[in-house]
Amino acid sequence: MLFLQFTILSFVAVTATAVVLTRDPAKQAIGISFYGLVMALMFFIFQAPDVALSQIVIGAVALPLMILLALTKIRRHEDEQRAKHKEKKAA
Amino acid sequence: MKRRGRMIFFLLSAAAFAGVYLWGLRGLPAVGHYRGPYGDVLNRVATYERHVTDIVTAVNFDYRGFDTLGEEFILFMSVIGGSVLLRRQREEEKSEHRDDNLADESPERQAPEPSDATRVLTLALVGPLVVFGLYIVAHGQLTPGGGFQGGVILATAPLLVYLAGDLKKFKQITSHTLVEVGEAVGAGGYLAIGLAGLILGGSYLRNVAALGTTGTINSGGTIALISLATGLEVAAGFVLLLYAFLEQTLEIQLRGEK
Amino acid sequence: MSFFPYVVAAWLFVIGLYGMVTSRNFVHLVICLAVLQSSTYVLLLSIGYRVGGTAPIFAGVPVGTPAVDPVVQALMLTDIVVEATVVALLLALVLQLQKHADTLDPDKLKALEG
Amino acid sequence: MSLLAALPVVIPLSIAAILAALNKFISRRCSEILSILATIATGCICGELLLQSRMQPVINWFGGWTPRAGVALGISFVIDPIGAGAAAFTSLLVLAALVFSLHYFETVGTLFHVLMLGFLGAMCGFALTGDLFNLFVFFELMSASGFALCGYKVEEPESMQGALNFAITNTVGAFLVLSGIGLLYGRTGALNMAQIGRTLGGSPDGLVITAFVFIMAGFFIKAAVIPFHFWLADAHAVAPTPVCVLFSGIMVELGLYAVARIYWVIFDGPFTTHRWALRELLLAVGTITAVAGAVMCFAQRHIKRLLAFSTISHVGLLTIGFGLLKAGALAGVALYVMGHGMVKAALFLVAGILLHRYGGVDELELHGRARELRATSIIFLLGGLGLAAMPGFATFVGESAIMDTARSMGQGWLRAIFFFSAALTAGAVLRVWGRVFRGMGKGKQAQAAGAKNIREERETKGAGHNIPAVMFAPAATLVLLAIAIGLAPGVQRAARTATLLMQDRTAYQARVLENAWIPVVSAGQEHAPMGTELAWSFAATAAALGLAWLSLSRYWPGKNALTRPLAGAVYRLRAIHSGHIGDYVAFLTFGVAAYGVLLAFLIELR
Repeated sequence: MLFLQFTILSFVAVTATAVVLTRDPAKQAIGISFYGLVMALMFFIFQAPDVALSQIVIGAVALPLMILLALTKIRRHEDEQRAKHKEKKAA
Repeated sequence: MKRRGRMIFFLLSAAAFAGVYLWGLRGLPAVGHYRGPYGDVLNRVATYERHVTDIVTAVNFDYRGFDTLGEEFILFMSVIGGSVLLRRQREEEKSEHRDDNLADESPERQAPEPSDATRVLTLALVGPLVVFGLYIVAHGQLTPGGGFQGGVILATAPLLVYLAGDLKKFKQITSHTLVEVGEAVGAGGYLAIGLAGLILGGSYLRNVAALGTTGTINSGGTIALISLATGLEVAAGFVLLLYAFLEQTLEIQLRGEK
Repeated sequence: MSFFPYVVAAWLFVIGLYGMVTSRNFVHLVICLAVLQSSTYVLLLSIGYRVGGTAPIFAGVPVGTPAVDPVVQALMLTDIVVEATVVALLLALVLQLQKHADTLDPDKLKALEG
Repeated sequence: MSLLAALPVVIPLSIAAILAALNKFISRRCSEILSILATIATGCICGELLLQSRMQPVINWFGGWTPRAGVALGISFVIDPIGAGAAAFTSLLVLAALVFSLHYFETVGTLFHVLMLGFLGAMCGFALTGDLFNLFVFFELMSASGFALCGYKVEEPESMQGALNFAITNTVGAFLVLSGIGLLYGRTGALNMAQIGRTLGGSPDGLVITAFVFIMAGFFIKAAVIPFHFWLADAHAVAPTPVCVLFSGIMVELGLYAVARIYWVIFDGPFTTHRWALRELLLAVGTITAVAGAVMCFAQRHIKRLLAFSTISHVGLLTIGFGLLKAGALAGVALYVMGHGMVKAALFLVAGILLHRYGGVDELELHGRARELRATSIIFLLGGLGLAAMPGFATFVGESAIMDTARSMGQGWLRAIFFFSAALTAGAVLRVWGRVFRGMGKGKQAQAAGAKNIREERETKGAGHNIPAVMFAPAATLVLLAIAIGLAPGVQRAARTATLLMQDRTAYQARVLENAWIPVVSAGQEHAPMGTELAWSFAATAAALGLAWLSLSRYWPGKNALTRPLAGAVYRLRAIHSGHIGDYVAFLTFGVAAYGVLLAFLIELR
């Protein structure tokens, strides 16, 4: 087991823990994107370039993008909800 | 359960769970000492039998091609499922007109209009990206990549158009019907190649096309064809998937344009 | 040391579960599920790894060079698609849940008790 | 080798792709016809495969990659009568669900049919495959279509929550299965079940036990065995009726099928001398599942949720049947699955009719309102009796086969569990029948049974004052089929032959890996159900009727010193079913750990 492999695996474990312990989904989306990159790097180091390529396009781009889009929608809905509450209070 | 009780219950269980898992993992050979035989046999024979150099692609699209067929349909069903789940409901369409002014109340949510420089730069990237995606799709049997990876790269091209703020173009590119048909054709194409194997070769997904010369772009027989079909399906599938989410947020800006 | 990757795999599984149990937001929960899934990547990757093996791509290297296992890599490709699609479906469900229940906190959803 | 082998997967998926491509261009009627035709064709091919495989299992290697020197290169379908039967039965239920939804859902469109066909193809592939990873792929395909179908009614928050609980727990289950597959692959370097089984051999060590527990737990999540059952009630309460039919009728049972298949092909080798340990574990969880499910079932007032808990209870009985680890009992399980699937599907369809007609499925609110539906009432009554495994139904044939084996193994006490489950679940269904269709007991003004009333909106267009034949016919046909199978001579023997074939590990391996032709051994002559079994079964039916009558009469005990502890226990049991995903995941972790620790303890102890 080489030093390089050891390092990247530790890094994966630490990043994953950080992603899970981040409670704000918006920050988490950035975290998971970074995590996807780290995973892709790990795949390269472990001689799996095919998987690494997939992981970059999915784990680091498509997945965080979907999460961010979903969060945008959620925020918008929350704003509307708040606005409605205000209206009710005003009335 | 209360939060605290759930936490204690979980931590105890998780400790036991980890113990069981590690106990099982201890029975595996040490990392770095893969013992075969499956992978080793394939590494030995795949290049001769299928005239490909990327064994992973051969496994994906030939030896275990049926798995990949299932995988493509997982994506296919999720895209259908996603558009079913995110379909617009009647109330929503009604309410949209009502709170037209709401969108204006939160200007910070509005994406800032991209500058011309950004716009040009982003649009200039679209071409190379498409070429790169097609390259990855077409060279799956030779180098890392294949229909799946290339397909996702292709799917991000329309997004660049969106990022450049060209919403009309974006809507044109992602013309729903066309992309939907493309996705179904990709998935159906995979099935059809399999059927060709059944009819011509007596076994579903049997490689019946000419295998070509190892190392050239038209090697691998049906592997290359399946890769193309997969590329089409994945590209269209991810465009639809991303579009379904985008649509949820897009309405703000489109309404602003009206 | 040669056992370490397996420990990482087990850790990712457990930390993912932990995140899901303690989650206060369904989006967070879905991301934790993605982390949990990465446990299977690490497991499969380390099972098929061979010290000194090249990638299973014989362009430029002769057939017969010691290489890592191509099968687990094919399995992982499938696994990655599964991840993307499952996350997409779950996020779609989460969006609809929030539209109609106005909350994403599992603690505040009471409709399915008993 | 059969040219037909791939078609049960290919046909539904092809039609699904075609429908999706033509989504914008064809009418709803057209897509209905196409999907029904595809389902019928799939069913016919599965039936043909069933007939072919009775002489010798049909083995099909995709891509023509036959194994070399015992190493499988490709993916195989290994079709034996049990697998083909499961696939054929799936097609039947999908057909019933599709016919039921003709003109039914308001928003139903082509995409609904696409999802249903994907679900069908996935379940067929799941039942027929002989490759472990392929099994996982079809498991996921089944999930992907299932999640979307479950959350189809996007306008109800409950429905989203139920679908999310379903999706999240099942996805964790899938990863448990995948981890188990990884462990096995690391040990044996194979993904073909026959090859893994041959290579594994020996005695169970940590890896084998963990791999088995992970795979079993993952599929038990699908099968809703305690403590993995929570999602089922939530998902069923909110899913559209035709989807409930498939979930309860076959999807859940397929989870158990996968465990049985994997056990007999792969793990029976290492576990041969430790079967007793596994038996103890399975009988214990089966018993707990059956009892808890039955109690929860009786405590519900939302009809779909009630039926869902009854499914959990019956899954417990099926787990017991599998847990005996004998061919005779497994044959009973196969018959019971069929009988239960038909009866339960019919009951769900009637619930769908009630929802169509009255816009709700709350037992108390519907008090006496369905008195006018005479024919439907008979179907519901028959369904209730079928759940009680009354002699004459297929469920009875299955139950008596399981009990025969249990008695011969000295496990006669299991009869009490079957009795309890039948009395409570059928009692609850008959109570609903009495209250809704006969107007017995008290209605809404009566003190609520306690359970929350889940909002359920009408799924259909227009207030249905008449019940279309397409809604009624599938339910009636299914109940009559359950009776026909129950009365047909020789089914038990055929089922025993099939399960003997399924359990013959070495022959399976030789057939798959060496393409050997090994004659199929027929099971011996079946003996007619014993008098005691008939008596027990009638007693259970009578108990169910009595319980239903009692709960509707004024003699039903109120709160007093005697019933209070019982009510308290039921209350606590219900409190566990919180609908909270955190709880579910915590229980899931607990379940896997508990299964693992118990099995390890039992095996290492010896």
